[in-house]
Amino acid sequence: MSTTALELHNISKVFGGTRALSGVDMTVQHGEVLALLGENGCGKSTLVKVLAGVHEPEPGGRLVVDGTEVPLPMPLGTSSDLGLCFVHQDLGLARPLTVLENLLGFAQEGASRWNIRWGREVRKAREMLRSYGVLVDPMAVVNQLPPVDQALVAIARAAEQLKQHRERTGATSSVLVLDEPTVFLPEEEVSFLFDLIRTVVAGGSSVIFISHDLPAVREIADRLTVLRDGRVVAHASMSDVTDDEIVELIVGAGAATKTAFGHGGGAPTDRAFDRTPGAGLDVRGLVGGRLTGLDLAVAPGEVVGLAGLLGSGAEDAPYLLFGARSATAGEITVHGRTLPVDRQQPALAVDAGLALIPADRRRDAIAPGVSVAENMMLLVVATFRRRGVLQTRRMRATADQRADALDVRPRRTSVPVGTLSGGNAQKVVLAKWLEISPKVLLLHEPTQGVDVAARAEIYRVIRRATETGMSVLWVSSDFDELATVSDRVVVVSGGTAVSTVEGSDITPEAITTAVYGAARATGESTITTAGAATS
Amino acid sequence: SSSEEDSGSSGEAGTVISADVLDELRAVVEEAAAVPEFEPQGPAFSVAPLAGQKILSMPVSSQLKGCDDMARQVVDIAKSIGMPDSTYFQNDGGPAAWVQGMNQAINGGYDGVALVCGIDPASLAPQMAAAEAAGIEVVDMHLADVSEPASDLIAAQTNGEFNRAMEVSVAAALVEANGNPIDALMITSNENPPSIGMEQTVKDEFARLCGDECGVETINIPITEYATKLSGAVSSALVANPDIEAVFMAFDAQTPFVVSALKASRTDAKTYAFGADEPAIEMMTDPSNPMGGDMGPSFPWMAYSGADQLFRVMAGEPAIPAAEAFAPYRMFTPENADEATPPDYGFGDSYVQGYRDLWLDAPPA
Amino acid sequence: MSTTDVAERRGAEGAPGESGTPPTTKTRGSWAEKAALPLAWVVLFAVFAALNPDRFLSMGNISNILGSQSILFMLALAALLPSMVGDIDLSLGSIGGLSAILVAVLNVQQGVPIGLACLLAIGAGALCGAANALFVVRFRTEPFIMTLGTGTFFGGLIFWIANSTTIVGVSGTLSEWTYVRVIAGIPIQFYYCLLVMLLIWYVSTYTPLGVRALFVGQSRDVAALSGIKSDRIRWGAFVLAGVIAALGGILYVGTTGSAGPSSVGAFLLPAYAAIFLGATSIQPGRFNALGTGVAVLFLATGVAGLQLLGAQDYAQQLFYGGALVAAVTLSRYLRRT
Amino acid sequence: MSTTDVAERRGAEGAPGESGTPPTTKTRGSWAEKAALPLAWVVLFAVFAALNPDRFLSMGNISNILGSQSILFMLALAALLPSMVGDIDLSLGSIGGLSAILVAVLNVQQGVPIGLACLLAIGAGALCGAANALFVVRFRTEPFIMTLGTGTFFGGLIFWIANSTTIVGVSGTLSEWTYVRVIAGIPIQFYYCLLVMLLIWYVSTYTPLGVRALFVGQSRDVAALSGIKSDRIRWGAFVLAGVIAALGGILYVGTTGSAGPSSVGAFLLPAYAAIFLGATSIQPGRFNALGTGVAVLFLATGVAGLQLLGAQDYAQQLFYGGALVAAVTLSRYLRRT
Ligand SMILES: Nc1ncnc2c1ncn2[C@@H]1O[C@H](COP(=O)(O)OP(=O)(O)OP(=O)(O)O)[C@@H](O)[C@H]1O
Ligand SMILES: Nc1ncnc2c1ncn2[C@@H]1O[C@H](COP(=O)(O)OP(=O)(O)OP(=O)(O)O)[C@@H](O)[C@H]1O
Ligand SMILES: [Mg+2]
Ligand SMILES: [Mg+2]
Repeated sequence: MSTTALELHNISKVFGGTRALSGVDMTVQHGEVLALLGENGCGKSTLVKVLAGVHEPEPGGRLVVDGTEVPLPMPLGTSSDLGLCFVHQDLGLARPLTVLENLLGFAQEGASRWNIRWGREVRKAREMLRSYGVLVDPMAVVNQLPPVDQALVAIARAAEQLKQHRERTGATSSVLVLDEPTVFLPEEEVSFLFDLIRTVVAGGSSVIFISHDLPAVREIADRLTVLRDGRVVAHASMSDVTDDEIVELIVGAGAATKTAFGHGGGAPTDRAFDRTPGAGLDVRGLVGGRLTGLDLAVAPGEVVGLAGLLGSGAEDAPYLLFGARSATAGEITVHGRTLPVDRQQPALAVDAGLALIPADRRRDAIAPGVSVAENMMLLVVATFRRRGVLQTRRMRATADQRADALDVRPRRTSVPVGTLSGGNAQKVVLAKWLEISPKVLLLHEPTQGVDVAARAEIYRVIRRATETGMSVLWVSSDFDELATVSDRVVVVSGGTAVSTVEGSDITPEAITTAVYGAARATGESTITTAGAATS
Repeated sequence: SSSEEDSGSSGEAGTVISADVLDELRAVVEEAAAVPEFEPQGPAFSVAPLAGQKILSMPVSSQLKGCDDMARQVVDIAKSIGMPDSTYFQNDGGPAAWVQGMNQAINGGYDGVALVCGIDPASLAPQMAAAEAAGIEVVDMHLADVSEPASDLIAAQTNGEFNRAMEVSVAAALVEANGNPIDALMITSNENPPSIGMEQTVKDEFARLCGDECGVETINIPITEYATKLSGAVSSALVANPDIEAVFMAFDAQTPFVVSALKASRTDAKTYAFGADEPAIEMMTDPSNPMGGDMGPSFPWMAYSGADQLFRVMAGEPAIPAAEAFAPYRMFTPENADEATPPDYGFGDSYVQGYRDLWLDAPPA
Repeated sequence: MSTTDVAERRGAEGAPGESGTPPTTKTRGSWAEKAALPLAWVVLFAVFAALNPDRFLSMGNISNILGSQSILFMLALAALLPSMVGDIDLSLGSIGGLSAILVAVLNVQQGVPIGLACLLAIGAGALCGAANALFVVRFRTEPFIMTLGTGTFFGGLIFWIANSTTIVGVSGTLSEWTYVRVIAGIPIQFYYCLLVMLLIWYVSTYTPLGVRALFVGQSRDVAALSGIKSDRIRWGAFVLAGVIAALGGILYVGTTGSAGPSSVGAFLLPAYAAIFLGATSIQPGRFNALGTGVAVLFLATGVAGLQLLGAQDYAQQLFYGGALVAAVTLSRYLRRT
Repeated sequence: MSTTDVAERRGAEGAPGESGTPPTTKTRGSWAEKAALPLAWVVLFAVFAALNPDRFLSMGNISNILGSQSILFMLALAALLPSMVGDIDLSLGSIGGLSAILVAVLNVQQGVPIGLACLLAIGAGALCGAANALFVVRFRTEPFIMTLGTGTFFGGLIFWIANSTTIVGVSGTLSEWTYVRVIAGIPIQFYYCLLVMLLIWYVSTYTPLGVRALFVGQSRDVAALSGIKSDRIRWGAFVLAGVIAALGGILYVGTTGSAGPSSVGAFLLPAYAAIFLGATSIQPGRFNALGTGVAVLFLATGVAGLQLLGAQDYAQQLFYGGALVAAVTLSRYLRRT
């Protein structure tokens, strides 16, 4: 094969006054996995969308697919004819629609233009999904599926498109583009994805893999391309760079020093905590969602990680405690005050000093059209009132201070939050809750899709807040992260807490062992989807 | 230029109208202001052939109380002369609803249809043809001005003296001005066909009586926009021409909006309307409302005259010619507005016995 | 304009990891929810039939129920298209009125043959729809306010063309082909509506175009990611809606033999009531053609039944409003349980 | 019902990553965008004043512009509240009409003193608003269709209470206190509207409640998870909207001295036009009180100016529609550049 699978030359893209991409050159060889790396907002997804024909690049760019020049801009809907298949960031599924409709929504050839036979399509879809080991009902509405299943559907959809393209055209060349597909996948499903990638590559196709999860990148990628502020700063072979060098490429030489590879900052272990019952957060027999009776205590100033396989119930805990979903039984005590768990509501939770940072930031945590300052100060607006008048200037000034302290970029807090990158938006969410000095901070996947530098910043800020006695309950499927931040890790299985990893034992490996061990012990079949690609 | 103590006293003439003419005009108004007397418009005839038949009576819209009551009264009259199965058809107004009523008449085997308050048969041409084919006699009640040609889509019609109402109104306005030239504003709703003739009448009368000295401005406001636009439009017209002293209305449902604009503008202009609808006359009894006159028919009287016409054609009698078939109007002014009280609202009841005497062989009540 | 609000989404959302337990309701809406409106129609029909068996069950009345609401039916189908792709078009009443007045003016005053006049009116409808699409889709403005504006503008054109009067005397051929001819006792225009409804239903349910339109309507931001040209589909919806509204105007002229300045406009809000009501049924939570048809017939039956009983005018409005409130609340309740 | 669609939001998005270069557009809408409508108003005013200086600048005309649209103004302010918190209320016209007819019937037919009659009407408005809130907020239904339904129902009540007729002869005291008294030549009711507008503006801009309501309107999920009692705020908006609509009804009775079955309802769509137009200005992209006020005055000025020039009714409609289209398109264009 003398050609390359994909070549991009001099791709630029400007949004209004913003330059998202400047003269990007990139090459993908046949049969390789290329990692596309960079901070939040550096232009990775924009590049993907140029490839998909969603965005028109500036004139002057060139695109070569399998040796053939493709005129730009490429009309929407034609990329699949070139063998380019995508899993977009946030999956690109229409959530109110059924899985089957999502599969059919693609501009696809072959299917009848005038008569969709639903019965046949249902069977075909079920079979297709099963062939990738995804056991999801095609008639289910995407909304009602757990995020993992949604991710698996999106991945299977792209893989199937790729396969059909190859069957139809006989081409060996095709490119699968995966834009942060792992954020929705727990560890055990990541291996499913990697098996799939290896199968695809073995068949001669190529993969562009985008992720902030550097260990995962290290595991699967052959080469990497790094973007910073819309420019390519490096092309390299994976074997030629060390982990530290990758971090430095991503964040820039100056910033890299304070960021360790993977998940920066280490938790000081062996701190002493006031473990008097009722001093911090006490949970007794919490029932609701997948939880069948969770007992848990978090001392003031302590960070407790909650780990469990998907379906163990761990991911329900923060929402039930906060009243965002209703629990059926249990008792919560916060600093000696007992809350009625079955009548818990967010408003009451806030009163009691609970704070929740939910996983779905875009939907649940920020109002995109509202300014950074207002988002940050929402919970404490009343304190800016003097003689009935809200002092907006003072409010903005305070917000500016917080933005400074947390290194929110850009600093101008009058811009709508929707314009911030993921990492910066998450800092705003954090600032918003820290403003009320909560007694208990509940976190669910707080660093999903957040770049490596911002992630370290977030760890630092939370750690600092615990010094004033704030208890933290941290739920994450990223065990590296839990190992980094936790004073104690509680393993949940079958809806209850089954074991604890403590002190110097806290390592990613120890947590993984504990979690899988517990799952085996309770005999639960936690994974709703099979783990291996069969195609 | 005018004031109340002038009106009614015959004094010297104004600048454009001679004293003689002014007296004539005053007489015209006075005659129109008297209680109308019943006069038969056709010979007596037997209603015996109608026994057991049935009619359907449909108002232009059930949301207009006068028309709705009139349509129901037509049914009552029909029942009283031996058509007990007659029915009233409730509707929200508009051709689509009327089509449903006509369908019901055709499908239900009715013998006659009363279209009440001037539903334009031309806007239901297919239904009229179907009704004729089904042998149904359709009579339209209070359709057009007596000067208009009769519609050939229906069996017969009764009309109204719309244009005369405006003649009398112009006379009243000039009397009020004591024969001095005035500017006038005419407000029409042209989607309502008699508006056009009324507007022309006002223009013609002013031209006839005061030549170029009096100006007539017009505005056209659709009925559906009275609430939102009428007051503002009248205010603007008064700003544009502060000399306007008489406002003529083609439909007295405009009264509340026009009166409020006149009050706000603080002019001496008064209103003259076609209609004689109860709420408008009631407003006239309040001296603070600048209203000069309101001339129109009585709904019960129209119900009788319309029923009379319908019975004639159903009984195979010749219809009364459209130009002669109408219920008389009465001119209400602030002087006689307080006579418009129940039960007869200022029209007396001479017509009830008058019509009953024309319908021979009616079953005993 | 989505029919689900936040709270619903929250409620519907299984907690993550709940895929193990089979969902209690299948895919979109339970059987009870899908069938609630058709059942309510049957009940309503039965009640009126019991109250007034002779008249209500007469062929004449059935024909009246099915035939008389054709203008509303057609306008509701027009309103359906932009709504399905996530837009709203409040100018359709004016477009229908414009089409009606054009047919009347061209035929009566200009002597244009009726067939050609109808074609020109349809062309005008398409043009108005294209103007809406230009402003809303091309210039990316909010459809609610924009079509309120264009609708007012088209309304002004109507009054201008009509010179504020009602134009009568349109060729009887049109009436012949819309209103007078009957099939199985029901005016032919009802079948036109049925045809348009079935077409929309078929295309939206059984073609890839329909699935794509669904993406555009329900998740416009991901439609592009799936390679769907949303703008083109939205243009199509606006233009076709203009054409169908123009057909509604033509039915109006056919039914009444005339056209006035404020004719079809009055049907706009009832048409929206019908499509929203229809969205509670058949395919709950989605604007859909069959649901719209059922909703039109449900409302028409109620109104005709009350008229036959000689109810007061206000009773009709109370029924209409009450039925909407009850149907929407009930369907919401069924979705929850 | 948000005024921004996906495409717009994307467009408005500034730039992360690019924190070095200052973005060209400021926060929400540039200065030009915020001021476009007020400027358009000034230009319109100047044009009419130049065309017709004596009359247009006369006190009578100014008073007409400011005073004659008070009912529309009040109804637009009512419509503003649910819109600000992400709902829509299409029953406000009927609520205003119900309030008007109640005042008239109570005062004229039942002999209730006018002050008490007004209070009772306001109470009825609050009750209607509460009914809307019950169905929309408590039962979690779609506000568009639900308030279309309740609005039709309230409309039926109006006809029932009014017995389909116009009731005249309401105590002159009411007119005295709404329409007849003037301050600086302008009817006192204009100042009532101004007061309500400033109140809404103040509360929405300068109180914590206003900030919370903003979140409820823009991101209801976020509001809920921030411990804001969204439901309570939405209830409040519906009930207060009912009260303000009732005030609109009272102004109607004061202005005309009468109340008919179809009175205030006709102002509903113009009221929505005003609030959507207002949302392009002052705080672009958000329904806001000052923008609404400017929009009402802009439209009133245009109509009054054309009336003074003796334009036909259709010209006014063309202006109204054209102005809406132009204003919205222009503001969209300004946001882009
Ligand atoms: N449609 C758009 N309109 C305006 N600006 C945009 C648009 N899409 C992206 N941007 C901007 O372009 C820049 C690049 O964004 P992009 O989404 O490509 O970042 P990314 O590298 O994928 O970040 P992340 O890691 O957070 O996904 C950002 O500044 C972003 O705000
Ligand atoms: N939009 C949709 N999304 C998911 N499922 C659907 C959709 N529309 C229809 N179905 C379902 O598909 C199934 C079969 O539908 P239908 O009977 O139309 O299929 P068919 O083409 O006749 O299939 P067959 O090949 O079995 O004859 C039904 O259960 C139906 O509910
Ligand atoms: Mg991205
Ligand atoms: Mg089949």
